[in-house]
Amino acid sequence: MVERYYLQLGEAEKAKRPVAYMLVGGNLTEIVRSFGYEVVFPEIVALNCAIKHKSLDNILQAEAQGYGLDVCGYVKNDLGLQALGGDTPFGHIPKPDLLVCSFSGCYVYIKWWEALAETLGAPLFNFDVPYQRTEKPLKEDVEYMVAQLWDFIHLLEKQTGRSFDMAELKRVLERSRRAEELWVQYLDAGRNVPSPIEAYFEAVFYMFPINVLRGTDEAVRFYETVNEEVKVRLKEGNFPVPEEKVRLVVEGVPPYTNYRTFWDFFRKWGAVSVAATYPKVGGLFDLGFVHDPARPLESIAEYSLGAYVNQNWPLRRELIKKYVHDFQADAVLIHGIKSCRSFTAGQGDLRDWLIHETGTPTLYLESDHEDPRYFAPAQIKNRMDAFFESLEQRKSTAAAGAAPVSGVRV
Amino acid sequence: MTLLQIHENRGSARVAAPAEEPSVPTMNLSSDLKEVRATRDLAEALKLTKELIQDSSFPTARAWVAGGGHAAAFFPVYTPQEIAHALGLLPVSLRGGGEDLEITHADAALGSFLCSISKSTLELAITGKLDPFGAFVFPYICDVSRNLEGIFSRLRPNAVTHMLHLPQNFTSASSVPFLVAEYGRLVEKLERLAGQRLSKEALADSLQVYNRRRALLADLAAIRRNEPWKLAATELNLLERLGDLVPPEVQMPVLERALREVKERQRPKRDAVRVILVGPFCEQPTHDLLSLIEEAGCYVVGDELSMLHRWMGDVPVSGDPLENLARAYIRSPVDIGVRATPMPKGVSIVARAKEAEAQGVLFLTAKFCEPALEDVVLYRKGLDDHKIPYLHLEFEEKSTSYEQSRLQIETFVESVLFD
Amino acid sequence: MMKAAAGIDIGSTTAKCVILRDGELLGKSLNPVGVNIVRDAEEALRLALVDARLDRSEVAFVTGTGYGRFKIAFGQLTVTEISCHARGAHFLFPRTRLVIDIGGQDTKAIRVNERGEVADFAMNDKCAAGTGRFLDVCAGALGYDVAEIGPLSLEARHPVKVTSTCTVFAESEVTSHVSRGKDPKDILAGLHASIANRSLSLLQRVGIEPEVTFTGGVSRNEGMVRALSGRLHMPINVSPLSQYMGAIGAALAGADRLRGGTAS
Amino acid sequence: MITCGLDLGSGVVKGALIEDGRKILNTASRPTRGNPSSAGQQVLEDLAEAENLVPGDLAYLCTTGFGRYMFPNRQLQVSDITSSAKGASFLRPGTRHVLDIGAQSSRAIRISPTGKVLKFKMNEKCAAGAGRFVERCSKYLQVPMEDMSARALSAQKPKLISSVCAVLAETEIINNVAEEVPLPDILMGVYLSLAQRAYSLMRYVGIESEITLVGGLVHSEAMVRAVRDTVHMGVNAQSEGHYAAAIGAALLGHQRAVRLSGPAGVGN
Ligand SMILES: Nc1ncnc2c1ncn2[C@@H]1O[C@H](COP(=O)(O)OP(=O)(O)O)[C@@H](O)[C@H]1O
Ligand SMILES: Nc1ncnc2c1ncn2[C@@H]1O[C@H](COP(=O)(O)OP(=O)(O)O)[C@@H](O)[C@H]1O
Ligand code: SF4
Ligand code: SF4
Ligand code: SF4
Repeated sequence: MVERYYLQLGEAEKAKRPVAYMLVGGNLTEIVRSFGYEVVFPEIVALNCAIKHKSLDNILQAEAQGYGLDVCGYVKNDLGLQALGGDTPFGHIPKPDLLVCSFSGCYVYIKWWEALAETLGAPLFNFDVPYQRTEKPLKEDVEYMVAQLWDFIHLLEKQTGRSFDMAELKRVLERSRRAEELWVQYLDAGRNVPSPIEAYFEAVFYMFPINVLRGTDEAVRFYETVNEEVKVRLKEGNFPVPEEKVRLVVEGVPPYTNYRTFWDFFRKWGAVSVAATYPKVGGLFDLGFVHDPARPLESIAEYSLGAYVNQNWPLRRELIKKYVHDFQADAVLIHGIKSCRSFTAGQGDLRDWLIHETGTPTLYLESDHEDPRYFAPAQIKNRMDAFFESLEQRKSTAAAGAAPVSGVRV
Repeated sequence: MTLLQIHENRGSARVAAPAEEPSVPTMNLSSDLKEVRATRDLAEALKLTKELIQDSSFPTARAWVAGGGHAAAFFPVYTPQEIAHALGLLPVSLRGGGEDLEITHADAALGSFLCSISKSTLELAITGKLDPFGAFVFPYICDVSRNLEGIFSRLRPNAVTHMLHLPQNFTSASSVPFLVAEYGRLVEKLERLAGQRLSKEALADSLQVYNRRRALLADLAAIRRNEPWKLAATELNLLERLGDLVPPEVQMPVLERALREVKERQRPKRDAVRVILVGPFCEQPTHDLLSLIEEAGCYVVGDELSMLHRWMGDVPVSGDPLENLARAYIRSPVDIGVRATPMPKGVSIVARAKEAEAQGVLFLTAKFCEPALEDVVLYRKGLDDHKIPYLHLEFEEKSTSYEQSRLQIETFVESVLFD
Repeated sequence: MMKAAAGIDIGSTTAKCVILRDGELLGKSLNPVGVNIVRDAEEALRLALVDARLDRSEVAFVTGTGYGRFKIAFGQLTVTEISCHARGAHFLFPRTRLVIDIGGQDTKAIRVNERGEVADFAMNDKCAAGTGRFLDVCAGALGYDVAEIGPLSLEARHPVKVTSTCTVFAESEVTSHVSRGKDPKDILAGLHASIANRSLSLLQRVGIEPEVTFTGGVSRNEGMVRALSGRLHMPINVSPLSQYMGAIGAALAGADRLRGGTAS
Repeated sequence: MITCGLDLGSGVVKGALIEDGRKILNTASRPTRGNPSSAGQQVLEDLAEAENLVPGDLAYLCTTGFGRYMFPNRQLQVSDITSSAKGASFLRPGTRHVLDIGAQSSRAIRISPTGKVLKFKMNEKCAAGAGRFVERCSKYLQVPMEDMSARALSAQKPKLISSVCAVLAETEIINNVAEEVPLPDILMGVYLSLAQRAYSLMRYVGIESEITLVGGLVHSEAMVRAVRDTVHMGVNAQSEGHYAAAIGAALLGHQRAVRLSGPAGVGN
């Protein structure tokens, strides 16, 4: 499917169909699709490059242009890739006709899109998404965003020469809604003990359609198949780790450069993630931020507000706590990204809160999502081993009838 | 013993007028801080200001609170402090911990790859230095500042904390109403702290006070730009930073005196390179680094150091003051790293350099400050195209060894001055 | 009688081995880690056996720990040094709630519960600054042996402020202080203070709670012990066996297995 | 007119005597050993002795290098970036790009045809990118400094070092030894890693030929080869390159002296 998508991008380029670049968090895929655009998500291109061990060349190119060591690896991968011509192992990435910056959750988005606009000369639309500081979206915020969406629609009309078709948008939104419901159903399967799904490593692969192909029938069909598969797994007792020992909630962006190695460290300890925040960067559908054809623009606005990193820390904290509780997790793993402040700044405080205020054992690991130079396998393994050792040890003493260690489980 | 008595004017514009009945709160500063307003000359005022800045226990806020008032702390870069002023609160700008603060707690909560100001601000909070403040406002200038608010809300559950979402869309018709609503949320929270409602009249009065202050600072900056030998960059910076800690009513007489005195100064013009400083809009370079830049042969004729006061010119006072304040923010032409830019950065930097008649640009960015770092690349391109020399330096609060910076600045100066 | 268990800790700088039986220390060894870790591990065990006057066959269980633990081909079990230091510290000082281990290349803060289990831990990650290596390099720059610098630092009168956190740059900072005529003792005191400060920030991460036990090679440095204890405002436990704490923990973990084995 | 340039480096103090801003009379060096001013004095004496100078012969003394302010008897000090550029341009007039790898830092400098600095970038974050690192490697790999380069040159499959930290890089190297990577491969890996870091500095300022390598590492053939292989271009390297900053300082001193006194020169 991923391959097909990149092929399609190539075709779009050849057929001179318009291409829009978008950010995953709170994106406006439905609207641009209703105007016939093909969508490129540079974050996803970047993570695919990293998984294929192709990110470092791009990063070095960007560093030669002057991007510092501390700048987000996604940004460097993308700008480096653009400078090097746009060829990836999975196809050529077409240049944008339009840059849509949904400013939902990360300040770097603005900087990144400005750089693209300036180097590639494409028009830039800034969709300002207010930071989410209350559980329910505020009226003024939604009004502000809907007004911007109308500006956006007018811009698209001007660029494509087509007029906006509300009926078409509603049809697209209906397909989104269905895919979103099925996706949430998939994520919910993590509540089973043992869990039939890997809610981090596996879900990261499965989140591709919900972010990239939302609004297409393909996405709907994909999640139908996935959920069938989950049913079969449950029936046949076919679980991601044969013997589930530790149930984890995972927070943070994965180290894509060493994805397999990292995952293997977990499998070795029988650890499975049952819930994770990262697959929700596209949207917190499980909290009800879904698209609704009956309230098209309002629901798009609310969806964008509900991107995971657009939630303030109190909301993020409570969400993780809720996952630990609802999915019967034993521990939390936080993976910090050296070059991503949006996700990472404050994860130390989160760790402290989880340990001291909720009594959840929490492990904090740090590396990078894009830059292989920051992945130190020996150190990471050492920490992980120590953490799981101590969990096992405490479990076994607790099982041996000793008084439960205070403050280990919620 | 001379005490600094700052008469609480409840936001009135009567700057120098003594309060008839010093209604609460009256600000009593401890005995070792002499009366800033009564200082006889600029040098003395600057010395006192420097001491004030270096005292990480926020003596002015402590005194204000001891006098029965409330103080509100604002993180850079821009926040509408007029609102706090109009509510009778003491607005204080947070500027990090300076050179002497040891960071031992904040690392743990925040992470290692972050700018110093975020860490030192948190360290100050954890070690109780920010106790006098009843409110903390963090604007969404970057992810770090934004997330810091979330940590503060846990750390100081009883204080008001607010993450101020300043719009990044400057063309939508709905940006002003949104910002008015956003300011409204802040107003509500600050009203709770102040124990009173914000009146339109008080806010209009405060707008006027701040207009006046902005005008004074603009006059000083103009001297700096036109006759840099008369006023050192460090001096101007201190004059600006005095306003971070004391009410405008106290700062303005000092500014007025400074203006008079500086104009009269007879100082020789040096053979120095005119530069603009780009990048230090949030975290501040240390006093020593600033003076090193000039010592090594530069005249800083433009900078981003106290952006709070430069964000806008005169804010109209008539009509709805809150809306005026919001509109002024949206309409301001300021172009720095924490605001989406309408003009290509490469173009805007060249325009800025030319406007300041600068011979070069000195990028002075805080370590790990992503908004600043990312802009430098685009700026560089513009400068390269126009053959304007530049130098990029990174700084942190706690670096006492400036050898590397000195070497680079000297080389830069030599490359401009020598053939 | 129980059989003996050996614990081998292969660190970045040194290999340590202890042999225990029923909680009694029979023998120990300490040798530098060179380029051939497999051989160093064997050597560590051999030296400890000599010290204990035991034959290899009398050691029923060998546990490896430390960064090089996977190289101990002849061991039955590997455990991380985090668990081992916790275990060892708790064994020698049962009221330990916080362990600080400063070794050759890293610093760890470990919070332990009343049973000696790891409740939480944190390690330095950014770079090698503030570790034993840092002290080794600076001692070298001043022309001393590491064993000397601790006591010397205690004689300082006006400690110098050392700001560089980088091991490499600290070396040149030290040299420049020397060339400015500063007393080496004052420089050393500054170095120790700067490490204590960095360690404190790490300890803060897991929470500071008495009793605190200091382990790892750097705990042999009296200046460091004083500096840390001063910064913490509390006494800290140090044992002459502190550098062996990881190996002791490993041997104890092995002894557990032996006991488990006999029970079943 | 004779002018002197003294480069008070962190590893080595270098001196150069120049006649009339045109001809190198002599050069000399001594290890700094933590005391730049006394090493500088010695170098000056060495030079005076070799050239039979008497007090008064020297028209102008210009210092450079990290210790440029620590030598009291100077008329002028310039930064070592300015002086290396000048010196490199003198040694190799076609130079447009100078790469200076010294004991503690590496710099990439783009220069004009007259040797004026256009743009430069130095490694700041970490000391892993310079000569001191090679010295440390020599120490714990127990290969004498003199042999490092030659042994590196016999490498078959150089093993690069990924760690950005000099201290952690040591461990990485030790691991490589443990994994029985042949010594020459490790050594060449060290040089190649240095070259790669230098390369990113060079890319930052923009690569343009001719490239001239200066600083202490010019003596090392392995370093020169590593730089050439990394930048895929010819690189000038000659042993006088070690004195580039001292030469440049002497030249700048000459310019200054001429300007001060008019073409007649100064006599004191
Ligand atoms: N006698 C001593 N006095 C002071 N410090 C010492 C002494 N012996 C060793 N050290 C310090 O201990 C460090 C090694 O500690 P260790 O815990 O053995 O490291 P690792 O486990 O990483 O190999 C050395 O770097 C040195 O600084
Ligand atoms: N003859 C030599 N052979 C190989 N390397 C050398 C030689 N002389 C000096 N070096 C290297 O050059 C470095 C010193 O370079 P230099 O440019 O003099 O530095 P600095 O100016 O900072 O003192 C030393 O660290 C050493 O590694
Ligand atoms: S959220 Fe993090 S990883 Fe994503 S763009 Fe922002 S900084 Fe980069
Ligand atoms: S210095 Fe930069 S990164 Fe740090 S808080 Fe300020 S704007 Fe954000
Ligand atoms: S060389 Fe220094 S600054 Fe760089 S990582 Fe190592 S210890 Fe840290």
